[in-house]
Amino acid sequence: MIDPLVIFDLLLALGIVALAVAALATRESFAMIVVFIVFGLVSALAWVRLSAPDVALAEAAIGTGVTGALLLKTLHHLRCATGQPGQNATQAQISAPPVPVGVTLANAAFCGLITLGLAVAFLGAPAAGPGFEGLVAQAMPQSGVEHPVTAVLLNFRAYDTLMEVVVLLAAVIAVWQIERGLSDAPAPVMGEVWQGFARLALPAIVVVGTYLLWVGAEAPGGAFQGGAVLAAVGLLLLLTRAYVPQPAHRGIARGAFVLGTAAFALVALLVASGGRVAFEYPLAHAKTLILLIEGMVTLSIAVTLAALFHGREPMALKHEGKDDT
Amino acid sequence: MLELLGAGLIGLGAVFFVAGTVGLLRFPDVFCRLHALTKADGLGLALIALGVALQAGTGGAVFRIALIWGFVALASATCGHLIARHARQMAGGRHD
Amino acid sequence: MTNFLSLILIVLLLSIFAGLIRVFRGPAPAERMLAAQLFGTASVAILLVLSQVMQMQALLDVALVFALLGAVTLVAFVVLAERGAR
Amino acid sequence: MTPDMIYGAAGIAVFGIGLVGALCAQDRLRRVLALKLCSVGAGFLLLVGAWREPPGTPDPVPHALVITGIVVMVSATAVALALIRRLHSLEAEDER
Repeated sequence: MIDPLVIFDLLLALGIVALAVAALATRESFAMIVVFIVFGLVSALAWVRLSAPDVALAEAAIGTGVTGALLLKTLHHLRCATGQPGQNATQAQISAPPVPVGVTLANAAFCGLITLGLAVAFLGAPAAGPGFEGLVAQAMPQSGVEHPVTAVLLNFRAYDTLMEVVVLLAAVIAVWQIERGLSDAPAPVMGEVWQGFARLALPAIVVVGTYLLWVGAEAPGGAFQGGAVLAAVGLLLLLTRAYVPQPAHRGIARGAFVLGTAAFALVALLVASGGRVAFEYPLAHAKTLILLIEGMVTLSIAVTLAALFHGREPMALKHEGKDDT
Repeated sequence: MLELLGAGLIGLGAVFFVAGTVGLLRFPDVFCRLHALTKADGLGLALIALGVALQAGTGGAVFRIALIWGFVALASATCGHLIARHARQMAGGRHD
Repeated sequence: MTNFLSLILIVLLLSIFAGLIRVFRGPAPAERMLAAQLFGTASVAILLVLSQVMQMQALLDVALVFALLGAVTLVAFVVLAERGAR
Repeated sequence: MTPDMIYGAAGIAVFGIGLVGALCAQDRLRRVLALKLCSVGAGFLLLVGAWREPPGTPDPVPHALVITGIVVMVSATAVALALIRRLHSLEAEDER
């Protein structure tokens, strides 16, 4: 008899492929986003089956939660700007000239070729050759933490992670350049049930985010997952308009954006000034330094993700209102 | 013994999940579906959480499972309320 | 025991996929949100059972994050849908 | 049939679907979503490469790479969506 767990894996994999097709084939944009969110959840489940709970956490919190909220916000913007709330957001683009059949066929052939190449490479790859796990296991005692993925992210390959934080910073700078202005949408009426829930849930979410950051030293978790969970609090506050970004708060926000990068770079410089290579932390302080960097990066990620969700830089536009004439 | 009891509870929980999904698919309007889904899912998850807690045994795991169940119960009640209110407003808007 | 729990996993996964039919049929956004709520709860249940099957306590943390994120997404659905309707 | 074969095939398929969507979709939002699908497909392949038969522990380096990829992808998505919103506002102004 086949192991039922294999059937579960097969069903999950089939479901993932079907959801990917469905997400792109669905006509209605709102349904498309719901399908995409389900796709993200289900692929996080698959990554759990591949024994990658850290990645599943990151995908669920960032790849699905924050990205899903971003997509919903954009869809809402597109619908409101056209002034037809109930209408399909794709309508504005239907008037575009149709793409010639030849181009579509060429595109499809091109994609098929690339995918085929990928499949050949996948099948031709040596079956489970030795990877880095031996090296990582050897170096673990010097890393200062007990969880290999955290050791790789913040010690062995800390340069990558520093650059990753810089990418987030670059993204928020770009978004603030693209969009400016104060939002004037009225606060939604959430009702008493929500108020009661929020009073309990928001502090609980903050605790969970901090816990994930803390537990990252020895088990799946860490700065990115913790930061994303904290960003969820920001998202809820922004959505319910319990907090409305003000121009005066930009200074604090900018400080929070650079906090992670600055702390990370500063620690690297300090370590390097002691006659070592940057990120070669002295063993006695490795855990403290890693937790310090992670703490700052977590705060930075939380504020940056919330700002990316809000989108525009909170700034009063000078020429606003003059366009009426 | 605890293992078997846990398995029984998990099995029962799965039955409630199936019932909730059938309700979501077969019931005629949004309020009936909401009623079916939230009750069945809440009970289903509670049973499964209890079963897994019985099987897991360690204190840390039981505490975390209790936390998860508590949060999901609160959140699904609140979200159910918000969805129902939204659906009612939409319906009201159409009649006015 | 593992086989039994794996069967439960299959049942839960199938109930998620069946719920998808409601997402496609709609018709109102509220219906789609309800289906999304089902996915949130069912995937938390799947993770709880998987933590037993794979003997991984860390999956309980993943389940906790799924529960939190499910709630946030639903609030985003409701708030943005209401704002859009006005 | 081991998980790595099953999910490897799924990853390749998802990557291909995302690629077709990114090139052929008419709607801007859908194109961004298709790119996100590509990144999930690539993540699958990396994780499959890291997977080892259960008693063995998986390779942590690809895991760290995929986490990095997820964060970079959300940054790129946020910028792309901000551009879409701005473009849409400008088009709406032009029509008026």
